[in-house]
Amino acid sequence: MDQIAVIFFSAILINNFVLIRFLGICPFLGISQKIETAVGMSLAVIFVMTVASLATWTVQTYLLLPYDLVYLRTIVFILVIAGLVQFVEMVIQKSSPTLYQALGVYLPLITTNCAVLGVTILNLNEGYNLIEALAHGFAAAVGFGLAIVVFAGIRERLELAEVPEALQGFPIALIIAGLLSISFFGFQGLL
Amino acid sequence: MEIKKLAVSSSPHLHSQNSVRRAMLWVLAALAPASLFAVYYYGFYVLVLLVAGPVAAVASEALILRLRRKPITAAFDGSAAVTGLLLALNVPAGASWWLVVMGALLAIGIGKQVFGGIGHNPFNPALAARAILVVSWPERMTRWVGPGLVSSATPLAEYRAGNLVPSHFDLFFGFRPGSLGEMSVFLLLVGGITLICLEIIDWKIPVSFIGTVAFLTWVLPREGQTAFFAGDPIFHVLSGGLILGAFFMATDWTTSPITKRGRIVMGVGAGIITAIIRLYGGLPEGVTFAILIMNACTPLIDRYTLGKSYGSVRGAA
Amino acid sequence: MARTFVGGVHPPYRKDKTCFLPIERLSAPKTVVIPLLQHIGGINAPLVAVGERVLFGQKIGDSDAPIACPVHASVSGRVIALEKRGHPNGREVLSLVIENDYADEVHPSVEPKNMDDMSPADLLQWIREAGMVGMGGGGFPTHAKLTPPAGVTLDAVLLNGAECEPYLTTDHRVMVEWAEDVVLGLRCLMKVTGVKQGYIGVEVNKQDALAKLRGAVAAARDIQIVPLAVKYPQGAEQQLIQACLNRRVPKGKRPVHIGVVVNNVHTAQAIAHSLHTGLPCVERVVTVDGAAVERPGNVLVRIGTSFADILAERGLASEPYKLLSGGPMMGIAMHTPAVPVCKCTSGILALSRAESPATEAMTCVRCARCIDVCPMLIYPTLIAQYGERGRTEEAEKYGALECHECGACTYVCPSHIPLVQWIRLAKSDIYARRNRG
Amino acid sequence: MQIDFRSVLLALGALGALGLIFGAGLAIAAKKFAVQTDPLYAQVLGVLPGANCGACGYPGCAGYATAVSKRLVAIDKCPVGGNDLLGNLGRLMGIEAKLAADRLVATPYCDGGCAEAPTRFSYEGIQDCVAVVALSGGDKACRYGCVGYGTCVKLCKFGAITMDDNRIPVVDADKCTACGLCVAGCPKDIFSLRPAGKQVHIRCRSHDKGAVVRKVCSVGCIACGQCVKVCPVDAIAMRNFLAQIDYEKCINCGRCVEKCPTKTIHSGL
Amino acid sequence: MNDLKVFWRGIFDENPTFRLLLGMCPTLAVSIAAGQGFGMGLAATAVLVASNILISLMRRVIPDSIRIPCYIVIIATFVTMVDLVMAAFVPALHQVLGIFIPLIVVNCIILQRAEAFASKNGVWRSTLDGLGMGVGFTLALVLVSAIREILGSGTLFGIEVLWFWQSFEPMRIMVSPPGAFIVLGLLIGLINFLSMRKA
Repeated sequence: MDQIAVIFFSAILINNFVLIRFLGICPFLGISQKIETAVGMSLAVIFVMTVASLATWTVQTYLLLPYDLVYLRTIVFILVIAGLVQFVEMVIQKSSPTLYQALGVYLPLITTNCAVLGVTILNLNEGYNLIEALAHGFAAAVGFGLAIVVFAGIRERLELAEVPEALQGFPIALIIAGLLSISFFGFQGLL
Repeated sequence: MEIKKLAVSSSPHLHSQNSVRRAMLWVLAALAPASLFAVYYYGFYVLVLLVAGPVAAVASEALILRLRRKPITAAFDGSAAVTGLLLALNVPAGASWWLVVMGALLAIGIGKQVFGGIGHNPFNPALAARAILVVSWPERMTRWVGPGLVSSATPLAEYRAGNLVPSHFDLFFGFRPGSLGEMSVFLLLVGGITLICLEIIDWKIPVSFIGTVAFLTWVLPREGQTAFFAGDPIFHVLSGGLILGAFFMATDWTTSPITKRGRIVMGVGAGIITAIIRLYGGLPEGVTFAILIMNACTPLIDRYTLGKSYGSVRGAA
Repeated sequence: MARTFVGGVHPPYRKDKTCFLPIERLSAPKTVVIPLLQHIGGINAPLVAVGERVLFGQKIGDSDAPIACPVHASVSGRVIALEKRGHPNGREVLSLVIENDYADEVHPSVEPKNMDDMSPADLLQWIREAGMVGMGGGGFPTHAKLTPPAGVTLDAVLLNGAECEPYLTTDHRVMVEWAEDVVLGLRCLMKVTGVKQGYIGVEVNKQDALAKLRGAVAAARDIQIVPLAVKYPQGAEQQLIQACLNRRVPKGKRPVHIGVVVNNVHTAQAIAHSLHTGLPCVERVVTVDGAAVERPGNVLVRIGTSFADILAERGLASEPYKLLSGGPMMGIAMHTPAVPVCKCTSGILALSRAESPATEAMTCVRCARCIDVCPMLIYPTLIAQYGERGRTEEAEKYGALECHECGACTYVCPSHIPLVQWIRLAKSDIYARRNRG
Repeated sequence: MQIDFRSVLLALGALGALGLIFGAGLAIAAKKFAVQTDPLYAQVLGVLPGANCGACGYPGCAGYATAVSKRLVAIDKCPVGGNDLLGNLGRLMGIEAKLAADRLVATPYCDGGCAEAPTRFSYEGIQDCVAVVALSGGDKACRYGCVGYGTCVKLCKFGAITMDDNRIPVVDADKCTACGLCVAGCPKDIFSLRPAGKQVHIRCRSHDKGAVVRKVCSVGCIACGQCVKVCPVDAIAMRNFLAQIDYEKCINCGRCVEKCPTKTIHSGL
Repeated sequence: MNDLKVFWRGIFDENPTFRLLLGMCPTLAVSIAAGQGFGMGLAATAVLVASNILISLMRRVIPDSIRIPCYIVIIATFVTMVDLVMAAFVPALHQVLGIFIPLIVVNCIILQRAEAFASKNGVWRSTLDGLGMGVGFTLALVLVSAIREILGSGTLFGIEVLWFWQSFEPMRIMVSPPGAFIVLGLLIGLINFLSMRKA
């Protein structure tokens, strides 16, 4: 139980996927203009990452390891994730058109969201068991969600600011991310 | 007497004496006693630091405004000077002057002007710069010295190590090592309460911040211990940068919530993070990071703590 | 313990120059300009033609609109023009210009009334015919305030004697000098509405007025004198109701919707005066003040007397920088003194530059003082910032439409942002959008 | 080199199996969760200019594209795209598009700037025409004239309007798309759309009598009627103390421009 | 557009990092030292060129509706090859780059080039495009990591470069995550500023 808690808080606060590990930067920068869309994206990512952790762990344990196919890991995982995302996309498009419209082109981008592939590879590198892998996948996504929602709040506020023209858009977003990343340094050494 | 041409403007036609400049000058004045105490306690060298901070901050603000082709008068509205002084108050007495100058440049540059200047920065510039300095030159930012610039450890570090800590009396009046501005709790309180009375800062943030830290450090066991309700809240309130942070930095207009309830949330949130870092974190002190994280959350807090307007009562439909 | 509301500011009073001076009656001017619109609501149609002679107290304009009330000649004489003239609301309004023949020949309809002989319905009709409007500045027709919408029972009549605007002492002097009339007017309003409990709210900086009113009420139980804390905008309807009755008026509603009638003390006094003399609303007390005025004071003038005439009478000490109709917080800046005193003109302020300095707006620093002081508990700076960027949905979300433009936010703003003006623009944008879609 | 066929086959088999499973799953899901999208919408949106100016009366190009693709609205509501767009939309929707005869440009019908038209009070506050007009109708002594606070500049999404040193708007005819935002947004109603080919125009909106105009503006129309007399094609008429040109008749001869004593009539874009 | 332009474009006008703002994750993550940045850049370039060639070759074979999964499989294959090659020949570099080698699969640059260029152009031009983009990405990475390495460690490619400034104390934030964000943000801002001035 302790081990799970450590994995959980570590993935959210100490080794935050976006702010410390640099995973999932594209959607982090791309889909953080509005708080609502950031929340929607976070939920989608939480779902995909948890399910992806489950699926890839299963594939790894019951397919790749027994048949000595670990070198196919990258290809297999990306396939699994792509299929999964496609599935989620179709479900959302059917069940919540507004959410689908808000997430727009970024849903397919979850496929190429390195946070998803990253978490599945990290799960294996760390040698997590199924429960730990699930906890890690979920917590990493929550960390991603936390960062992107807080970040979206700041960016929404900056709509009213007079950011110098050359820094508008990506540059200022990166600088905010840097300062956000520094704020999370306070948690270093926790646990 | 003939009326030639009248001025026309929208109501109201009266204006209070409030201005950003006046408020900033008051903040500087409120920080003055604690700053002078640092000079008295550590010696003349720290005066160099305390002057270098504001001067470097104002100079870099003027420079950047010049580069942005904006009127440089904005550099002299006092906000840059406050940032510079707060930064200087957040370094140890043994810090090099270039550390303070570098910090002031970072504070104004990356902390403030990249966002468009006063009113737009999401993070407290002085704290953002301090955090950068702490991460960049950790040993310089934590090399604490006592009077006469003799090395020593801060009470919080001693406390962590389980060593003897100064008495509450010494902590209250400031006879202990620490950052320049955090020592004399008494003088900081005098300044902070003055600002509250002048309605320049709101009591809600400092009270909820300090209250939360006191409560949690009393209730929660420190790392390695198990007993609840056994902490020393008075020690935690009086040591470290809590008073300085709670009164002078968490209350920063631009980076704290604008709603009344939001300010309580901000104070409580910062208190929780501070207490957790102090009790269980890798760093002895967490005020800086706690405030920065709450700064980041401020837009969200504002959004979700919007109060009901006067007319939002039943029967409004 | 003085009662009050949430929020508010403490601007300097600046009432000391006029609050101890007795009301002086000014002689009627050579010409009076009677705007056909002196209230909130539909504009009146003229009842007399150019060239016609009119008598003192004669009804010269009326309208069929449900919210409207007639205007009367405040002198006897000849109508010399019917044209658009400057109005203390800042716009130009169709007005009747009457040349005074100094006969003050009273119109035959003018005859004293006895309240006890009249039914509530007759009284209500008579209040309308006498052209009574909110004389505190709002100008809402009094009779319309006294008629509750279906399903609402009126249960309180409030007289507003807060007079929280700096400089103005009109209501203060009215209460001190005519306390009995104020109480009689209140009783009349209570009879019309069938309400058993009346209140008079007065800020505690007017102790003499409080004492006089208490004397006038004596031991009667049906009228309660409520001392109010000295805070701006204590005299705003919603804030007065909150302070006196601890009730709130819902968004988009008027006090009458929650069973409350609020009237200015001067209106009550005018009603009582009208009962005594039979004259409709043809004169009122106006505070004349400001550093540019040589002899400040409260003057009783005929409706339609121009600001220029009054300023000439009181003398100008220096060239005024601003000329206001009303108080400095909500008053309107005039670009010419050629505007007449209306029924709702409570003050004429000729301010020097030092009294009302121009300020330069800077960036919002999010200090949130505007939010802290807003008596309507809305978000002035956010409304202003979103409004400025044309984002009317957000401006509306943060309460733009609830703002009644008291000016407290602009008064405290350390960045000198003209918040009220931005909110006003945002409001007109919101209404324009609604009308489009 | 020995090739381990077993592992190659395994790899191929594993990938193939996965591919089959996912393929089948997705195919089923695609059927189950199919959503109809209108391909016409995307095509229409593709040809719209994407300025999102709202001149069509819809919130942005996407809104108009939705309406057009559902045939809820005529295809000529977008003034920005001009004739090219009309042609494109007409082709997409199968409608014969009626092309506008001449391009329109927005023109400010007032030339009374700081130098020509005095003010009647000194204004303090938000630098915006709507704001100043809300106060006593604006600070210009001429109540019809441009107040010069540049709201039109802010309104124009195409950067076609600038204020000159005399605080009178100047329209860059090349950038103007005749979207009409300035026409609708000017609180003094200074702007009108004018056929770009018709160069002569009378830059005044004042219906005041000549004597009044003289007092408040040196370039206002004083209704002297000389232009009416000099016009060879009777294109100019005096309506309520203001000369007005009928662009259907005007032949750009410029005689009225020479004759106008107050230089109110301009020639050029 | 001539062939040379196809190549140069990726380096300047359409630099993937500074102009197209793609591939941010590896740029931020591995730019701690110039050597690492260079290694990462080369690895990505190899995958980019190889996948561009193959996709361009197969562009008429791949059905349109499932092209993205196909591209991903092709890219993943090359990434796996690069991963294994690096593990065998440069194990130290492979170690420090860690999971960012397999993550080249999801590097937006590669997929974006496949989708936007290789699937529509011939083999030769696709090779040039991949090469140009790869070099552009490598140069950007080296630039960012050089700045971070010099300021954060006082070295460049592991060599002491600030020998003339004895009292220099490395600014350690530069080699930590926040430094990566801030340096890249300021750098893109600077490039925006310069190109705005030029325009």
